[in-house]
Amino acid sequence: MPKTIVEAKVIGQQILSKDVKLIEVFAPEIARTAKPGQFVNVQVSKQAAPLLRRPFGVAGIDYKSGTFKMIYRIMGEGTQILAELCSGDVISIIGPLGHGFDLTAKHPLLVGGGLGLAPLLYLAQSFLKKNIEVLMGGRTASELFWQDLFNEETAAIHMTTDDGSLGTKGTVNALLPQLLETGKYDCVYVCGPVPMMKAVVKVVEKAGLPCQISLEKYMACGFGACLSCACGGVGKRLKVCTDGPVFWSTEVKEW
Amino acid sequence: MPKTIVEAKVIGQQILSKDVKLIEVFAPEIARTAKPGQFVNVQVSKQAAPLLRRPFGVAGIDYKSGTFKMIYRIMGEGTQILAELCSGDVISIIGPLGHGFDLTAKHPLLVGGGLGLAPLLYLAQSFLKKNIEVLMGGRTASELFWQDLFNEETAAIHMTTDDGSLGTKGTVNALLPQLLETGKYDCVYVCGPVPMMKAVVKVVEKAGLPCQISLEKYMACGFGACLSCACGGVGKRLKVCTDGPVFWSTEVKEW
Amino acid sequence: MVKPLYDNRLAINIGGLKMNTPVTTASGTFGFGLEFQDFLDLEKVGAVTVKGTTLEPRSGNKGQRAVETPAGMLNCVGLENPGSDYFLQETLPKLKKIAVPIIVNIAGNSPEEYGKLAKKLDVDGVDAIEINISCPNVKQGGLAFGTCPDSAVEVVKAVKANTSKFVITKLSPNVTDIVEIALAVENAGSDAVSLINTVLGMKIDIARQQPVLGNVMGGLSGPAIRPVAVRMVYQVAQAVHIPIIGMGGIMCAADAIEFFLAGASAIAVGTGNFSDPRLAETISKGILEYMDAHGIKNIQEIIGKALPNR
Amino acid sequence: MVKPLYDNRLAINIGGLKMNTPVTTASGTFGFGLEFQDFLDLEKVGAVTVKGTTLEPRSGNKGQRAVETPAGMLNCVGLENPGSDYFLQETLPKLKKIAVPIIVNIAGNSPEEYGKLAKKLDVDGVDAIEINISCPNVKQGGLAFGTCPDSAVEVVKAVKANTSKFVITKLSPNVTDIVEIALAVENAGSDAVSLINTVLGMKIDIARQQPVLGNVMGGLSGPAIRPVAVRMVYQVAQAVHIPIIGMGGIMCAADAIEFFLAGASAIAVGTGNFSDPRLAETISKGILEYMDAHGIKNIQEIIGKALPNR
Ligand SMILES: Cc1cc2nc3c(=O)[nH]c(=O)nc-3n(C[C@H](O)[C@H](O)[C@H](O)COP(=O)(O)OP(=O)(O)OC[C@H]3O[C@@H](n4cnc5c(N)ncnc54)[C@H](O)[C@@H]3O)c2cc1C
Ligand SMILES: Cc1cc2nc3c(=O)[nH]c(=O)nc-3n(C[C@H](O)[C@H](O)[C@H](O)COP(=O)(O)OP(=O)(O)OC[C@H]3O[C@@H](n4cnc5c(N)ncnc54)[C@H](O)[C@@H]3O)c2cc1C
Ligand SMILES: Cc1cc2nc3c(=O)[nH]c(=O)nc-3n(C[C@H](O)[C@H](O)[C@H](O)COP(=O)(O)O)c2cc1C
Ligand SMILES: Cc1cc2nc3c(=O)[nH]c(=O)nc-3n(C[C@H](O)[C@H](O)[C@H](O)COP(=O)(O)O)c2cc1C
Ligand code: FES
Ligand code: FES
Repeated sequence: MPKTIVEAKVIGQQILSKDVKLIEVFAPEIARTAKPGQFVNVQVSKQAAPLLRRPFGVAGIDYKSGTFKMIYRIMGEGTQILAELCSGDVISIIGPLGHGFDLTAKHPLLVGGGLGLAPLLYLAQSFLKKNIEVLMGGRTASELFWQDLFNEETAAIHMTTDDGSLGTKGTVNALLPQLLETGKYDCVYVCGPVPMMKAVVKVVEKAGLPCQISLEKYMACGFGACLSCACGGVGKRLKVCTDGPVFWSTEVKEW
Repeated sequence: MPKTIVEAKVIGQQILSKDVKLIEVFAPEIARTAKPGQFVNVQVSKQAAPLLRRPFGVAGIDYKSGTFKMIYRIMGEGTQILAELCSGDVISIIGPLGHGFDLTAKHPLLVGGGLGLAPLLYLAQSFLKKNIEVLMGGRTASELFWQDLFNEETAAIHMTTDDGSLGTKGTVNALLPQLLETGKYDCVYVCGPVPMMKAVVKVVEKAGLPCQISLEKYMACGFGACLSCACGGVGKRLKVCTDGPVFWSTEVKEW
Repeated sequence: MVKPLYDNRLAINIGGLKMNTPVTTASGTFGFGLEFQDFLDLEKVGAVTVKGTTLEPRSGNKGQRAVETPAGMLNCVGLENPGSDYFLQETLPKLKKIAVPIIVNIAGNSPEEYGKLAKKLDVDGVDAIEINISCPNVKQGGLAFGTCPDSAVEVVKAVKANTSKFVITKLSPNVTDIVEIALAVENAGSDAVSLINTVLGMKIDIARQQPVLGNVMGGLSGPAIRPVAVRMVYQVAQAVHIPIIGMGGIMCAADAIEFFLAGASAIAVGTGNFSDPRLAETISKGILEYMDAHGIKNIQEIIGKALPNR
Repeated sequence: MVKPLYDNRLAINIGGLKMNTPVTTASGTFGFGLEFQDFLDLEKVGAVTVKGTTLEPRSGNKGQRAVETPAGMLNCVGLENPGSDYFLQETLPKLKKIAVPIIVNIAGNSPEEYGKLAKKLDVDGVDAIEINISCPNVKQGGLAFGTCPDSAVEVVKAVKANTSKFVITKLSPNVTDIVEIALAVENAGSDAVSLINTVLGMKIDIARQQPVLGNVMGGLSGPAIRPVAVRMVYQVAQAVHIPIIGMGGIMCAADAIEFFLAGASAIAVGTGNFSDPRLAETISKGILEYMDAHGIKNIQEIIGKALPNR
């Protein structure tokens, strides 16, 4: 699974919400090798500024057509440029990068919030629909446009919103303990804001289930060269970009 | 004729030669006030790089539709970005800038080379067709694609090429003395590479005719604030961007 | 006389120099201000700092004087200016009509010359003197005064002895320890410091295989140097007690706010004026929006807020 | 053993250190080289300079370690590295298999520590030592050694006394006079100098109103600093007689050529590796194209060609 640099052609873009878009690109070298949880590093400009690539999780692949998807929020300059790309435009992408999720679970529960749901979408694709469930949290109903995307891939969708406008009121932890009590699941995968992940890990570990987390750190290179993403692991230093971004919750000490 | 900053919409682009394009933009504030010889300063990017605007002469206006034209050679990063713009794109333009040509001549001869022919094209538009002639020089026939553009505006086109592939063999000065000898012209306007302009001015001044030149200096601002374009005039310092770019040949000392 | 603008939330008074907004313009990038009248209302600028002025007229450097670099530009204008007599007779009368503080940036070849110039400019219509001891583009004086605390002190003392105006000393970033110089000029009586001037740089034309600029080296300005400027303001703010005017690569309100948080009481827009001649005014508006969003009642509240122990 | 590549027109020998191409990689931006094997043929790089190595393992700085700036980036990695024992036991054996010179970048807290480290690394497989006296991201030592000629000299002497290898001293741009430091380390016996290390800078998060980087300040690298780097190479080349390895913002062959013309005998690709991990190889090819276009038979012909009186 060597990393490659490809000139990828934009197939199209889709608006998912006010500030979230889905982009599909043609890059067979990446689409045919990327595992769920891996990411790519996208060059948004050939000019000197913005200088660095922008990392995005792989949100789904189409093996046959050689395309893959990313789902991104417009945050700043780089994602703004990305949002303006049209079908036919060509961008340089490095991938696949990092290590993906463990795929041996039989009855996984996926827990996500915000753009953390992007890599989980591809993860969902990789399990049998009837075996997989997702728990998603957001501040308000409009943030959970994700249900349409997950509908096709999962047996059940559980939702929470901070304001109670959709699903259970509260954070994902308002629902998680009772879901875990059912004893249905053999592994929990979580991706989202750090406070959310920390809270989820606590509950899952207490319930005695294995838990995988996907970390996000500011990355200058994405392939292990710069150490901007390093963090403390158990007994050794880890690089989020090459040792992760997916880790077992017990592997990372400082995040 | 105050300078303005406008968000101009690109109407369209046209390929004139391998590396020369014509761009037409909608900017009534500029199209309706710009005089021949004036220029505009175009922002090619909203990013931090390229940082500075790029100056281009006004190559023609359409008063009614509120549009104007620029003709540019793809030289580097900035003009490359310009060349990739599509109809409908919006760019920020400052203009009109500088002082234009004197328009009181009755029988003008326009002498130009390279992109120096761009402002002369608008100048030609401003005289009666039957009274105006142009002398253009290039290295080889393919550089004189300009004849199609000038055909509509001038009574006669005289051409020279270094390699003799079109018109008289040699520089414009191979033809200029005999043209001047006819005694037809009352003013010469020259715009092109500095060595060409210097050679032409010498001949014209010797023939006792008034001569206007259009200078190009590296410009950081284009409106008189930075002094990067300053040069020595007779008895005073001049700024090419505000005192020029058009000068009488006798006004400038060091260029 | 300055009439209040911007609903007073941006009004500042730095050691007696009163401005409607802390957004000023950097010397050499705003001409004499008058060049910008087509684009903005000069009275909406905190203060206009004019192009570096010398005792006698100077014609500056020959050859190419500016060139773009990644997110920046180099210039070697070399203090071209019509001289102090012309300034006093021709330019100042026009500037007086604008109700905005005028800061005159001065440069000289010796402390005595700085003193002489300061005395000449100690006239009505000039609100402050900015001592340029950091111009990288002139052979004599210039940068040399700004890289050595002792000579910086001499210049400041010569100016202070000859003027009744508010005195700002403009510091060079081309030094090992900018804090040392800042403390020296504070001790010498400078009423404020401004930083940073341009960073010495150069570009080579690989076709001609020669330096691009007529003067070989030039001063780097623009967004490229902003991180250096913010760092230096942050360092100097922890050491001196006089106000700081921060500058270097400010292109929008967010950039300006970085400088306030780092400890600047006012800021100056430089190279950004070339990309957008309305920028100084736009930035004041943007700062107000930020203040609204963050519930800040007066700009003072955020000055130095990112400094340790605040 | 290095087998010739690139038809020998790029081959250089700087004081005994032989390379197939003058295009090397900058310490801290190329990992240990092995991270790049998916992207390029390491043997097509002139030399691999590995991440700064210290006697003991270091875990570096906490918090955010990098952030983009206009045409540049700031980093405060803080010399995280697994230490010299790990390097010698685990990394070096792998590097030995690649037929390319290995330069080990070293850092320490005292001249003695630098000496000790040099002695430890005086082993087969290490081709040169690059002394990092210019790291802005560590509290002790680091930058301090590089801003004062006397302490720089002490470090160089300690290293030279303990190694048989080619010694390169890496200079900091955060000084008033880089020529003074370059001359000092040349006199102390350094076989070459490399410049520039990063420029000290910082960025403030205006939402949190706090510095972005965990270590507050960081080192600015990338195209933004290229004009400063070219200027310093040009200045140092006029003063020293030892070879110069130039670096700072090199993103393409044209950028590299600026450094050769300014007097560098070799160059290093740094931050550019992050944008394009194949860059070092691409640049060698681009230099050959430039040589073809300009009728240059050997890279030596253009080294220092833009310097005065050449
Ligand atoms: C492994 C990984 C996977 C990611 N996957 C996704 C995804 O699938 N969808 C999505 O929307 N976002 C994802 N992100 C975050 C995404 O990379 C940033 O939102 C994006 O880089 C912002 O770029 P910008 O230029 O628009 O914003 P900027 O103006 O550059 O920054 C806005 C914010 O984004 C953060 N950011 C900027 N650049 C990076 C970077 N290189 N690495 C990490 N954070 C950065 C900044 O710290 C800042 O808080 C991922 C990040 C990582 C590290
Ligand atoms: C008053 C004026 C009118 C001009 N009119 C025209 C025109 O009608 N058509 C046309 O094709 N070109 C014209 N030019 C030249 C044009 O501005 C440059 O070719 C253009 O800026 C190059 O930009 P770039 O980013 O593509 O190239 P870069 O890579 O930036 O530079 C390529 C070359 O262009 C020169 N150049 C770059 N920027 C400027 C600048 N701001 N001012 C002057 N020269 C610069 C550089 O010195 C260099 O030699 C004019 C220049 C001036 C000063
Ligand atoms: C073209 C130009 C001319 C300048 N002239 C002067 C000057 O005369 N006196 C001075 O003190 N600074 C001068 N400067 C420096 C600026 O005032 C400012 O300190 C510097 O450019 C950094 O700010 P910026 O990055 O916003 O441009 C000049 C800068 C530029 C770009
Ligand atoms: C992430 C990062 C880590 C670095 N680590 C080191 C280091 O360990 N030792 C060192 O001497 N220089 C280090 N540097 C400096 C580079 O080697 C180089 O001198 C500098 O980045 C300028 O080159 P560039 O602009 O091409 O990156 C580091 C630079 C970066 C960006
Ligand atoms: S992002 Fe560079 S090592 Fe991880
Ligand atoms: S380009 Fe700035 S003064 Fe002429």
